[in-house]
Amino acid sequence: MNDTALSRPAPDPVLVCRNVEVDFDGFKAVAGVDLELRRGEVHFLIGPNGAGKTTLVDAVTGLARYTGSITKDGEELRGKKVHRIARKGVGRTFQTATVFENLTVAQNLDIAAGASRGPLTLLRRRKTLPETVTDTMKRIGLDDAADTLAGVLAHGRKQWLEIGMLLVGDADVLLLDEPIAGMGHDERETTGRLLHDIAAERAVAVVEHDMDFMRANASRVTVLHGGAVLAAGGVDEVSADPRVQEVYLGTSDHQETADAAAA
Amino acid sequence: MRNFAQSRLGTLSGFAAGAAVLFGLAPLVLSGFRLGLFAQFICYAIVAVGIGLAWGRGGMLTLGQGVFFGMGAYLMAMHLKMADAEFRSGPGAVPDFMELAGIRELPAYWVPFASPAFTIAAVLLLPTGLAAALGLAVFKRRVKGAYFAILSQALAGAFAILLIGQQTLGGFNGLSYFRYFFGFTLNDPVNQRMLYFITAAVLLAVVALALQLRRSRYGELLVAVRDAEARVRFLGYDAANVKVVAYAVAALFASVAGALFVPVVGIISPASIGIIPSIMFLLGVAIGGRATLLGPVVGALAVAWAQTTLSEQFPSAWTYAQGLLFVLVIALLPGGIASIPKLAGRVRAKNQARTLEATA
Amino acid sequence: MPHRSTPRAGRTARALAAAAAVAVAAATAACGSRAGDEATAAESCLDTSGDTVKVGALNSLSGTMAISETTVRDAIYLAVDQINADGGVLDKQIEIVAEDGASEPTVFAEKSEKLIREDCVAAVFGGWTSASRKAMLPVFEDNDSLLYYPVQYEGLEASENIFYSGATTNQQIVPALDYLAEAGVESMYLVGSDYVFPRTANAVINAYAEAHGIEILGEDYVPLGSTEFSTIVQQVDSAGADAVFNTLNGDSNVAFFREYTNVGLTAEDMPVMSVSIAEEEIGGIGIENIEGQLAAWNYYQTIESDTNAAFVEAFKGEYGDDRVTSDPMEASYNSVHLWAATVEKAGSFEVDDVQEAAGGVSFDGPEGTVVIDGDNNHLSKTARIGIIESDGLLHTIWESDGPIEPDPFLEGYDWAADLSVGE
Amino acid sequence: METIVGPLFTGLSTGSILLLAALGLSLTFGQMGVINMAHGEFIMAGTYTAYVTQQIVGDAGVSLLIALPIGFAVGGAMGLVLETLLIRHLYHRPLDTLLATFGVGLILQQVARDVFGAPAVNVTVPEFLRGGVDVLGTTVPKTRLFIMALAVVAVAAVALVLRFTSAGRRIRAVVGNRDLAEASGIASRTVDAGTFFIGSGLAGVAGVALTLIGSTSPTTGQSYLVDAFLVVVAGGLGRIKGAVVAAVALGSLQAVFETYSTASLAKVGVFVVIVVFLQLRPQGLFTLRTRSLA
Repeated sequence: MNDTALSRPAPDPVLVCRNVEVDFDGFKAVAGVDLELRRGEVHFLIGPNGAGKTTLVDAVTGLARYTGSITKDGEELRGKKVHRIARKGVGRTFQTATVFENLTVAQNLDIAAGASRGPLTLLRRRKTLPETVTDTMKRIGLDDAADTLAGVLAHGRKQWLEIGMLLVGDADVLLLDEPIAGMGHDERETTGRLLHDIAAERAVAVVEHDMDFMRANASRVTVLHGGAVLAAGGVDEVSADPRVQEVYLGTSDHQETADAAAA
Repeated sequence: MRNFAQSRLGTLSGFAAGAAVLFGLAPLVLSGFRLGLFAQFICYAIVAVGIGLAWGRGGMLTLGQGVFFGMGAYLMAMHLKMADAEFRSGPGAVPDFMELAGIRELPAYWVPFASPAFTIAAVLLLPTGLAAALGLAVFKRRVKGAYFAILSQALAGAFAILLIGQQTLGGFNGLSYFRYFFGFTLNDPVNQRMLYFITAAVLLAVVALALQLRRSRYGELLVAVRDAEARVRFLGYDAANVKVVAYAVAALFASVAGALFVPVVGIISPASIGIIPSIMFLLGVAIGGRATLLGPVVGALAVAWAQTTLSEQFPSAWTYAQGLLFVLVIALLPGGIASIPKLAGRVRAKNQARTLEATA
Repeated sequence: MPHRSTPRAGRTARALAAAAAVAVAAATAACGSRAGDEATAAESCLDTSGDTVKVGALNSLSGTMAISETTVRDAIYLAVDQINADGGVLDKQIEIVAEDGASEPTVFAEKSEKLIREDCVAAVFGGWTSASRKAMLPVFEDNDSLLYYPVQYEGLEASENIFYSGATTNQQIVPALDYLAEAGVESMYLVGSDYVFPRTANAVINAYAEAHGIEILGEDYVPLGSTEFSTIVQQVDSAGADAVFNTLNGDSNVAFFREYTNVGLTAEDMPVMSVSIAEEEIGGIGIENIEGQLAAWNYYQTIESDTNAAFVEAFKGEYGDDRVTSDPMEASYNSVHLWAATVEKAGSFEVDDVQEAAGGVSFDGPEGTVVIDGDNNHLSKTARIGIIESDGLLHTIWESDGPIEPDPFLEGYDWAADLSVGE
Repeated sequence: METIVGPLFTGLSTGSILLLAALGLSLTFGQMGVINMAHGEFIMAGTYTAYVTQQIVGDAGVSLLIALPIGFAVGGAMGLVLETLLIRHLYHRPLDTLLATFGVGLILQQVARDVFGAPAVNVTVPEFLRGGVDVLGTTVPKTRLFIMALAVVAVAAVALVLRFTSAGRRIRAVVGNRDLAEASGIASRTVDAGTFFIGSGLAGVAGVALTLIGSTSPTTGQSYLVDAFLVVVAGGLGRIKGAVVAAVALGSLQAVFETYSTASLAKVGVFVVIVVFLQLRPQGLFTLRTRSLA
């Protein structure tokens, strides 16, 4: 595993999407997308609103029905149920951080670590926290908050907790939907470091609007527009693409101004 | 305080106190009649514990618990009728109400209920199995929320109508006139007291079981499913299975309560299990605090008591009170009575903060 | 916090389970009589030392049955007031302890037990549905107390502890059938609510029809409270029977008769004989939908006699001119007077003495003289067929030759031999 | 039954009654995800509106025609009050709304009992709706034809309002995507109140119409409520089309079952069919497919 991760520039892709199409009553939200995610890479999916980014994530994780093919480690995922795909190591976060607000941080992570527990273990009480949980709490910087209810965590820390839940669940394909939405500057930097840290042995895809964050952290970028891939490649390569500048980067200034105004 | 309540010592002393009230105080202060009435209320409380689990912890609004309550009750009632008939006229005899309805042959599905062991197994397994099957069918297809609530309600309605049409189950009149309970005569005050003790012990056992479920990893998972089902599925769990377990356990509790209700009250009829009685089971749970362990118990007992006491003096006012309780508790106190201390604490904290500000 | 403080969870649960087991064992050890032992009925706590005596009135004041049962309650109060004004029973004033049956059999069982054991009443008046009576029966037998049940019912019951002051089948259903047969009816359609009274009544009707050469063209049941009669009325219409025998209950009657009139069926071409429609229900159905149809009871407000005139006057005086009197009300009014007469005859309020003295006790009621049959605790009653006229009241068009002896198990009718095993 | 006309007609007739009872429910349920258990009592309010109007006006025909709009206003006003005082404050707790409105229903029933008395009251059917019309050998009551026509009118009116008025467009926008609608400046609170007014008003109209065939008593609404819910569930959230198809389908199913077995078994049969049907289409007949966490 380490070998593949280190053998750059082109390790075998973990997750491969081929000609994926999602149809909402005649409206093609995703129209024939090809995508490859590799271990060791932080792969950004960008594009204007309605470009199909989240719908693509929905398709990969089994929520949206699609045609085409999505494979992980060579195994076809299409038609599998959401929880089966998750068990295969494909984890996702949501636009608004979704954690179990009435449970503590430790409980959140313990649940995330336990998808393969048998009924007898489930029906007993937790005696000690699994090691992966304590380790992950350190990794996401929440070791001081083990007994805090997730619902009272600050916005940014909820996002980290949600990422942490994927980590303890042993996901090796992480699909993160706007992980820095609403974060302050320092939190963004920490998140960036966290992404690279976890990408070392995993494939990470990030759906994001924030261009600065993308530039600072992307190993690879795919630009979606109108449900199709507009451009793909390295950050510089994509930024230089005139079509991308036209449809997306041009609008990103507005987006950022709006964000700043809201903050 | 919270820590004490959740420690082993706290749990044990809680149960000791509960047992002292149920086994010591209640039989001491209550007359035989009132004790029997209390046993009836305890049956409602047992149903409430299950609803607290499925609804309070699992978020499933079970508007059809009357179905499982009724199943447990009818299964037990069939055994009691068989036992009566056997005692009067020997094995294979037809229960009295069938004789009157002109039914001379014992229907085949009645036959196994001559066996006490079979009856108890049926009470424990049949409703639980039905709930599991129904839950699988419904939750796997992600029918939930309001859809589930309406379906469970329609189920209660359909079940009651179905029962009314069954002449071999007493039809609209239901089954009544039970003389013996596992060989003991039911009209003997000593045995009635024994029945009360059994009911109370079952309540304690059910509460202990619910407590274990709540504190287990499963209990945490159930809350997780309630609050963010999608998140749980995207973590690799089959959320439907998690819900099915809680739903089936709630059905089990309701069934056991129904089985006890029959010898305690002496009658079961479709009137006790239709749509309205099923919803009424929820009132006590909501008032007591749906997500807490003891809230549903206290709430169910309180509502039953209030109904008995108030309805005779002010029958029309009681209906208003029921309606108002639903509205006010749900709208203003969704956590039920159990949340009052917490709310009071918050108010106090706020006042303190205000005082601090003022002095600063 | 939960995850730290729970290491000994399993042990706690085991300890609790053990405790519960011990509790059950302890409770079971202290058991009373077993099957076959001599039954030990609870001692009555009736206290007759004061100058009042308590009786219970147990009727549904809430729920679906409140409509009917509150009228019965009014009649009970009227009778008690009259007796008290006349000096009471055995020189004691009657004091009513009122309870709400809430239209639920379990509540009837619970409240009757309360009346007997806590309030120590000498007798209880009330109940309406058979389900409520079945629920109360074991309570009255176990506590050896008395219930006076005022409503016509499906028969097949006779308890020492219950006095039935309404009609049994041979005083209502059978005379209604006799009347129809006399009128030349050769085919009938049966419509009823899905519960015990209609099913038992229809079993009787079927047996009667077979023996008397009447063809039954259909038999339909709707769930209680159902108001959808499109299919059934169509079937009735196309079956083309000579008459319809209606055992529907409550609001279903409203929907049924509206549909019946709307498809153009009338009392002239296909009369409906109803056994659960009394004076109070006619208003809600609408006189235009039911005028000319038939009903079978023992009492109508329009019966012409001095006793009835006095009864109706007293009732209207007490409860208002717009009120009507009906059969169940009259029967409950009678039952209070019968109880008082029996107590006077026995010279005692004790249940055993009252039971002993009951046979042959009579009362001149609004429907005529009724007499308690000591064998089955039912009354001999006069059967009457009434027709609904434009004043919204029932008027007698046929009545039996004097009171009919009660025969709850229809033992005196050959054609009914197969109906039930009886006792 | 010799002909097919009888059951077919009964199915349509029962269906149109179900539809009248369910139409308003479908609107409010679809728009706000709120189950209003007091909807049945709004129907009941409609029946008493018809009764009171007839007491005042006297002439059955005139009073029926007057009572229809008054019933709409009465039901609508009650809905508006309920929405403003209660439902609005339970916005994110749809299941709690169900229970709270059940409580409201209990209270309204008891109010009716205390005001009008427990026994059913009589609303006279106007002369021109009495009797039946002969259709292919089956007598079809005029009252049922009237109700069918009324159901068609009600559906058409709702469809027209939704499609061609600005208020209707706003309602559809909120049903489709509440957040987006709010973002584009639609005051969803006002729209909610408006929807509730219309939906409850339809319950009032249904109540007025149902006096023609059913009873007018405090428990009148209850008997229609569960069936109406099943129509909405089977039809799919917020789809008028779904409600129409589901109502007619359930009505016919009920009629066919009833023809070949008993009315009681028909009820049970309909329930079983719905559970099986939801296995195939968990979101009902017609759904808006949108991106959402199912």
